[in-house]
Amino acid sequence: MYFALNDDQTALREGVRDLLTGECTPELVRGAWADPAAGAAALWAQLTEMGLPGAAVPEAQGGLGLGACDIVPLLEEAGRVAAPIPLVETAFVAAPLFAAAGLETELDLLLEGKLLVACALDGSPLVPYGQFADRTLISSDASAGRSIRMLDAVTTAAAGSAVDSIDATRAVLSLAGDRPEGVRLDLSPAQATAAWQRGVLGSAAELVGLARTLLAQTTAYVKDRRQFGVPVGSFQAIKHHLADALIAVEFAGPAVMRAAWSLDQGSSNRDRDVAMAKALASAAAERVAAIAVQCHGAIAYTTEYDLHLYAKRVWAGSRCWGSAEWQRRRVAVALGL
Amino acid sequence: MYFALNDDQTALREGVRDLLTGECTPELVRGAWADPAAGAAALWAQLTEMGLPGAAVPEAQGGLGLGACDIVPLLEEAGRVAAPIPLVETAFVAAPLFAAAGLETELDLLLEGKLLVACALDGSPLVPYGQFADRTLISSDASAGRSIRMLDAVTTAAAGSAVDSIDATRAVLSLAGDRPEGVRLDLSPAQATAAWQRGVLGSAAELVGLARTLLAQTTAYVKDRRQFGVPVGSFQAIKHHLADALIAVEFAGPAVMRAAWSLDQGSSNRDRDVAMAKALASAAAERVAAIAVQCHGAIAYTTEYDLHLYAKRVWAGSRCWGSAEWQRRRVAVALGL
Amino acid sequence: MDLEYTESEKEFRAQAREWLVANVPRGLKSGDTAEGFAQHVEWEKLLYDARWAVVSWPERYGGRAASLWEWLIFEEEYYRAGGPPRVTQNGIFLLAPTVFDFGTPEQQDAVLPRMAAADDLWCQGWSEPGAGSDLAATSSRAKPDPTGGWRLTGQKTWTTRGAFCTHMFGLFRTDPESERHHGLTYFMIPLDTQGITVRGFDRLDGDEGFAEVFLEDVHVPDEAVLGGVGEGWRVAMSTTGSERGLTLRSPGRFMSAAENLISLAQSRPDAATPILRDKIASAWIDAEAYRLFTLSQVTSIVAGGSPGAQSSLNKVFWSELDIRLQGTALDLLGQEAELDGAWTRSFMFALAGPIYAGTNEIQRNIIAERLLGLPRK
Amino acid sequence: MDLEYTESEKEFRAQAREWLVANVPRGLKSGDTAEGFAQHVEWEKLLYDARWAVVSWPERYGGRAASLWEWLIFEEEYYRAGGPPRVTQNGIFLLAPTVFDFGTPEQQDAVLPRMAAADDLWCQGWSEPGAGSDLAATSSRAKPDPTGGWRLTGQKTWTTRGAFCTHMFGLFRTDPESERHHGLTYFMIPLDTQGITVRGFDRLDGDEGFAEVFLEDVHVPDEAVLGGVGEGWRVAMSTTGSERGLTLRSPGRFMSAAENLISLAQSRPDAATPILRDKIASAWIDAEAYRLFTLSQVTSIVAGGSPGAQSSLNKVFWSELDIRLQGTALDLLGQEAELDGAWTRSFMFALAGPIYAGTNEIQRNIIAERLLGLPRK
Repeated sequence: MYFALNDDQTALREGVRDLLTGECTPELVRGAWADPAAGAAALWAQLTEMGLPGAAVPEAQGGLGLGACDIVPLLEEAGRVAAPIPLVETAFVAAPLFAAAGLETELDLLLEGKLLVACALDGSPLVPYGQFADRTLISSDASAGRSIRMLDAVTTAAAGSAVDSIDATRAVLSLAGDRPEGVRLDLSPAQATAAWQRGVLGSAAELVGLARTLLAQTTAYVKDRRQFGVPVGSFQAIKHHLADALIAVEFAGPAVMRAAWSLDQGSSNRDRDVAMAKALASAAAERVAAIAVQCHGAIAYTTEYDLHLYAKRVWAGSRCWGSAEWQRRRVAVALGL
Repeated sequence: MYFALNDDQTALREGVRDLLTGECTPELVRGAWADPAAGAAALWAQLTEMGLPGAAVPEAQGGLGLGACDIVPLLEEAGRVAAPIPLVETAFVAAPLFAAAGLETELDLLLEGKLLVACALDGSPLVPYGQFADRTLISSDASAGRSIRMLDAVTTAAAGSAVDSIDATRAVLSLAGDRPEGVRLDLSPAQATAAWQRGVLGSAAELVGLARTLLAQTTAYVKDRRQFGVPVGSFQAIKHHLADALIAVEFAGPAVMRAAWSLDQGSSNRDRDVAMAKALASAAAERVAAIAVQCHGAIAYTTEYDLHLYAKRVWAGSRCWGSAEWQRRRVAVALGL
Repeated sequence: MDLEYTESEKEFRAQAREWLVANVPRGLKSGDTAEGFAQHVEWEKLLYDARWAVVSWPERYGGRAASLWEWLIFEEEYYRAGGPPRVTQNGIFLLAPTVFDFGTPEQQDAVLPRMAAADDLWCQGWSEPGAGSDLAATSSRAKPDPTGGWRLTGQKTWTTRGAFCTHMFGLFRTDPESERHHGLTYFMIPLDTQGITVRGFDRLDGDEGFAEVFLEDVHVPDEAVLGGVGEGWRVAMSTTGSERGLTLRSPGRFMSAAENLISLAQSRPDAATPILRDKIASAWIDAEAYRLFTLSQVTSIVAGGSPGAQSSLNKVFWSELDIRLQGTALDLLGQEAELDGAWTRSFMFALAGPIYAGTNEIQRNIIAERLLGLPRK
Repeated sequence: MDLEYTESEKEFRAQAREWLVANVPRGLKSGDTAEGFAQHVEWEKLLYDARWAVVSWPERYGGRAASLWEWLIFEEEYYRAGGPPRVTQNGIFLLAPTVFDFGTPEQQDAVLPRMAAADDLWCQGWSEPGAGSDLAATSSRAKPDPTGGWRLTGQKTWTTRGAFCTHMFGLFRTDPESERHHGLTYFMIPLDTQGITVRGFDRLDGDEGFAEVFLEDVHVPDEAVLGGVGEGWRVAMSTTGSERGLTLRSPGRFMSAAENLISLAQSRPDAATPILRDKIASAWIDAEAYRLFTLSQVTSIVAGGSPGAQSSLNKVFWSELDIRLQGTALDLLGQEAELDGAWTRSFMFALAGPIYAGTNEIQRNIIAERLLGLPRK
C-alpha cells in the first residue's frame, strides 16, 4: 500500500506545473476569451514540446505510454490554471482511442500537436471546444460501451452553430437537429467505455485543480483584505467557510487518484470508482466556487479580477461528463441500491 | 388581509400558555417518563377545565366550536412545553370526528375529559400513546380519504405490545401482525381526509412549538455559558448556528398558520398547504434540535439537563404524520411536478 | 386571521394585471449594459406615464398612494407578467424612502418626481476600495466651501449601473477628525458635476454593470445634504434597512421564479429526476414561506410596528432561497447550464445576493445580536 | 501508487477475520451501562488473550507490533465482523499514545500491560464544570505533599464510563499562580484512592454513561505525573491530537456502517425512495472518501510525516459524515425511527461527534488557522 505519487510522477507533475504556471497565466486565459482558438494553439504548442499529446499513447505507437496515475495529476495541474484547451478530450480520451482504433493519420497529427479533439460523448447537443477542434468524437451512450463516431472539422462546422458559453474559452458548438454520421471508430465496447471513463476522470481531475486555485486565491484574499479594522480572514464565519472548502477538496482529491489506479489496474470497480470521483469533484468544485465568491464579496463580481476565470470554468464544466447527482446514481446502482 | 391572531385568539393562546407554563413543567414531563398514563391524566384534567377536549367540536354538540386558526396556536403552546399527552389526536383529530360520525358515547366521554385517543393513521404499526389511550383510531390510507376504524383499549392491548420509544412519554404500542377490525366510523371520504389533515397540521404546530423552546433554551444557555473567557454566544459560529435556527422557525410558523386558515376556509389548496406546513415544521424542528445539541456541547447529553425532553420529542415525532420528504412529495404532486 | 384581499384590492390587482400583460416588454437586453439600460429607461417611463412606476407614493409624486398590501399585489403581478428588473430600483427603493423620512419638502419636490419619471437615474455610492460591507470605513471626504456648499473628494466603487446613471447618493466624511461611523454626511450628487469621472467595468455575468466614481474637489450646494451634517450614519442605516427589508425583494419575484422553475421542469420531464422534483418543491415551498412571512410582517407594519432587525431574516432567507432555486434550474438544464442564458445569468446574479446589501455573515450577526440578544463580544 | 496490500498483510487480514467471525459476541448490552460494561470487559479480555486487543503495540505489552496498515486492516475487520465499541478505547487510543511518547520505562511497564489486558480501565478527566472544550480553563489543582507526591482537589465531569472505570487521567493545575495553559500537569490516578467520589449520571441515549469525579485532598505518588510537572498542556495536546486524529475513528467503522445502511435499504425497498438512495450513495461515497484520505495520510506517516493539524480534517469529516449516515437510516426507518433501537441510538450518539474531542467549531478554526494560515485575530 502506497497512496502517493512516486518520484517519477512527482517530477513529471512538477515539470508540467512549472510550465503551466509560467505559460498559462491569467493573461493567457483572458486572451483565450477573446480568441479561443489562438489561446488553445499557443498553449498546445508548449505542451506538445513536453510530449503531452502522446502521454496516454503506448510507447510502441510513439507515445509516452503513461497510465492514468501518471496523467491525472497533470490534468489537475491543467485545471489549476484553467488551461483553455481540450486537454482531457485530446490527450486522455482521443489519443489512446485513435491508437486503439488504428486511426494512424489522426494519431500522427495528434502526436505532432496538430490535432485538437472535442467530445460530445454524453448525448448532449453541445460540443465544448467544437468551434475550433480538428475532430469531434460523438456518441450517444458511451458509458455503456456504445459506438463512438468521429467528425472532421468541416462536417462539424456545417452541422453545428456557435453558442455562447459563460466561459468563452470553451468555444461551444451546438449540434442541433440531425447529426452527421461521421466515421464509426473500430472499437470494442470495453474500449469505448474506457474512453468515457477517462473523460469523466479527466474532468474530475480538472475540477479538483480548479477548486484548489479558487481556494488558494480566496485564502490569499481574505488574509489581505481588511474590513471593520481587521483582516476578513480573521472572522470565524470566513474561517469556517474556508475550512469547509478545504475539506471538500481534500476528500475529493484521493478519490480521484484512486479512480486513476482502478483504471490502470482494470479493476472491476473502475466504473463505480470513476463515478464516485466525479461526484465528489463536481460537488467540491461547485461548493468551493460558491464559497470563493461569498468570501470575496463584490470584487468576485468584476471581470477585471481573475477569480471569475476559474469560477466560470467550474460552473461551465461541473455538469459535463455527468453531474454529481447523475454520477451518484451510478454509484448507487453499483452498490445494489 | 390580516395575518395575525385576533384578540380572542391571542387571549386564548395566552391563557393556555399560562396554564401550561405553570402546570406542564419539566418536572411533570419527567414524571410522565416514569409513568406516562399518570402524567397524561394529570395534565388532561387541567386542560379539560379550560374546555380543550371540545375545542374543535361544534357548540351545538357541546364543544367550543373553534376553528383551526384558534386551535393551532394552542397546539404550538403544547409543543412548547412538550405536553406528554395525545392532545392533537384527542382534541383535534378524534373529537370532531366523533361528532361527525355520531359517536355520542365517545364524544360525551371525551368532552368530560375521560377519553384519550391514539392514532395509527398513516399505516405504521406503531401507535404513540397506544399503551394508555382509551380508543385507537386506525386507518391505512386516511390521507386519501379511506375509512377510519376505531379500537377500544382492551382490543388494542390484546393486539399490540408495548415498545420503547426514545421518548418514554409517548408510550408506544406496536400492532404487529393481523389488526383487529374494530368499529368502522361512519364518515364521508372528505371527513376522513380532513381528520388526517388536522393530524398533520397539529403535529406541525407542536413541532414548531418544540423548536421554539429548543431555540430559547439554547439562546439562554450560550449567553450564560463561558468558554475561553467569554460567553459561548459571543462566538460568530454559535451566533450563526442560532441565526439559522431562528430563520428555520420563523419561516415555518406562518406556513403552519396559513394551513390552519386553508382548513377553516375549506380551500381547494388545503391539502398542499397542510403538507407544506408539515414539511417546513419537521425540517425546522430537526434542524433546531441538532443546532441546540451542538451549541450546548456535552451538557446536551445528560438527562439531568432538560434539553433532551424536547429534543427527543422532536426526533420521535418529526417523521410521524408524514416526514418532510414525504410531505414535499405531496406538494410536488399538487404543483404538477 | 384573514388571508383574503378586499374587493378593492382585487380590483387593483385586476387593473395592474391587465395593464402589465398588455405592456410588459419582451426581450430587453440586460439593463446593466448601455444599450439595455436605454431600453429599460424607456420602459420605466412608460410605467410612469401609466402611474405604475411608484404605486405606493403619493399621487403628487406620480404614485397611487397604494397601501403596502397593494404594493405587494403590484409586485406579484409585475413579476408574474414577466416584468424586467427595475433599473430605477436603487433610487426608488433605497434613496426614496430616505428622502421621504429625512428630506426637506424642497428636497422631496426636487428629487422624487424626477426619480419616478426616470428623468433622474440614481446609483448608490456606498462601497469604496477597501470598504465593502463595512460602510463605516468610508474615507471619501467633504469639506465646507467658504463660498457655500461642499467640496467632495474620494472614490466610490462597485456602483451598479453607475456608468449609465445621472445621479449618485452616498456617504462622505465631513469631520476629518472622526472615525468609523461618526462624522459622516449623506450627499445626493448629480454625476455631471465638474470634477466627477465615472469609469464602467465588467461584471462576472458579462455585463458592464459596475462603475468606479472618482470625485476630485467636486462642488455641491448645501441642498445636496440629506438629513443633516454629521448624521450620515443614522440616515444611511435607514436606507440600508430599506435595502435589506421588504422593499428590495418583494415575494412576487421569487414566486414567479418558482413558477418558472416548475414550467422548466415540466418542459424537461426526462431531466426532472425525483431528486430535482424534491428540490423544486422545496424552492416553491420556500418562496411561498417567504411570501407568508412577509404577509405577517406587513400586517404588523400596517398596525404600526417596524420590521427593524427582522429585515435581516428576510435578507438571509430570500438570498439563499434564490441561490437554491437558480441552482436547481441549472441542474435541470444539465450540460446546457453552461450556455449564457437567462437561468445561468440569474444563478450567477443570485450568488451576489448574500453579498450585497450587507453580507449574510453580517446579517446573521444582526439576527443573533439584536433578535436573540447574544452578546456582541 | 500501489493500493494493494501485501501478501503478508492479506494473511494478517485473513487471520483477524477468521478469529473475529468466530469470537465476536452478539447482543451485548451497551458498554455505557453497568451490566453491559461487565460484558464488554469480558470481551476485551478475550480479545487480549488472543492478542487482538492492541495489535499495534509491541509484543511485550500484549500486541503484535502491527504496522499502521495492519492496524487499519484490523479495524476494518473488527467492524465488518460487527465488533462492539471498545470500552477500553479511552485508555488504548488516548492515554496509551501519550504514555508511549512521554512515559518513563517504569510507567510504561506499569500502565500498558494492565491496560491492554483490561485489568485497569481508564477514563478521561478532561472536562470540568464550566470548561468543556476549553481545556486550558482547568481549575482542579494539585499541590506538592511535604512527604512526597501530590495532593489533588477539584471536580471533573462528563467522564465517559467514569462510574465503571478503575483509573482516570487528566490535567491539574500545579502552579496556583498560573493561568490558562501554563502551570498544568498531567496525572494518572487510581479511582479507588482515598478522597475520590464518583457519581454516575444518565446520558441522552438512556445509558448512565457519564460520571462526575470529585477529588478531595487525594494523595498520589510522584509516579502519577506523566511527562513532567508543568508540562501538562503539551502532553495533553499530544493526547487530544490522538483523539482527533487517525486513532479514534478508523475508517472501518464508517465503511461498516455504510454497508449496514445499504442492507437496511435493501430490506426496505418501499422506503428507499430515490432521494434516500442518493443519500445512501453519498454516505457510502463519503465513508470511502474518508478511507482513501486516511490511506494517503498513513502513507505520509509511514514515510515519516506527522498528521498534525490535518487530524482536524478527519475529525470534522467523520463526525459530520456519521450524522448524515445515521440520519439517513432514520429516514429509512420512517416512523419506526422513534423506537429505541440500534440506529436511533447511533444517531443520537453521532450528534455527539461534533462536540467531543474538541468541538467542530474549534476544529474548523484550527483548519483555517494552521492549514490555511488565516490570522488568529
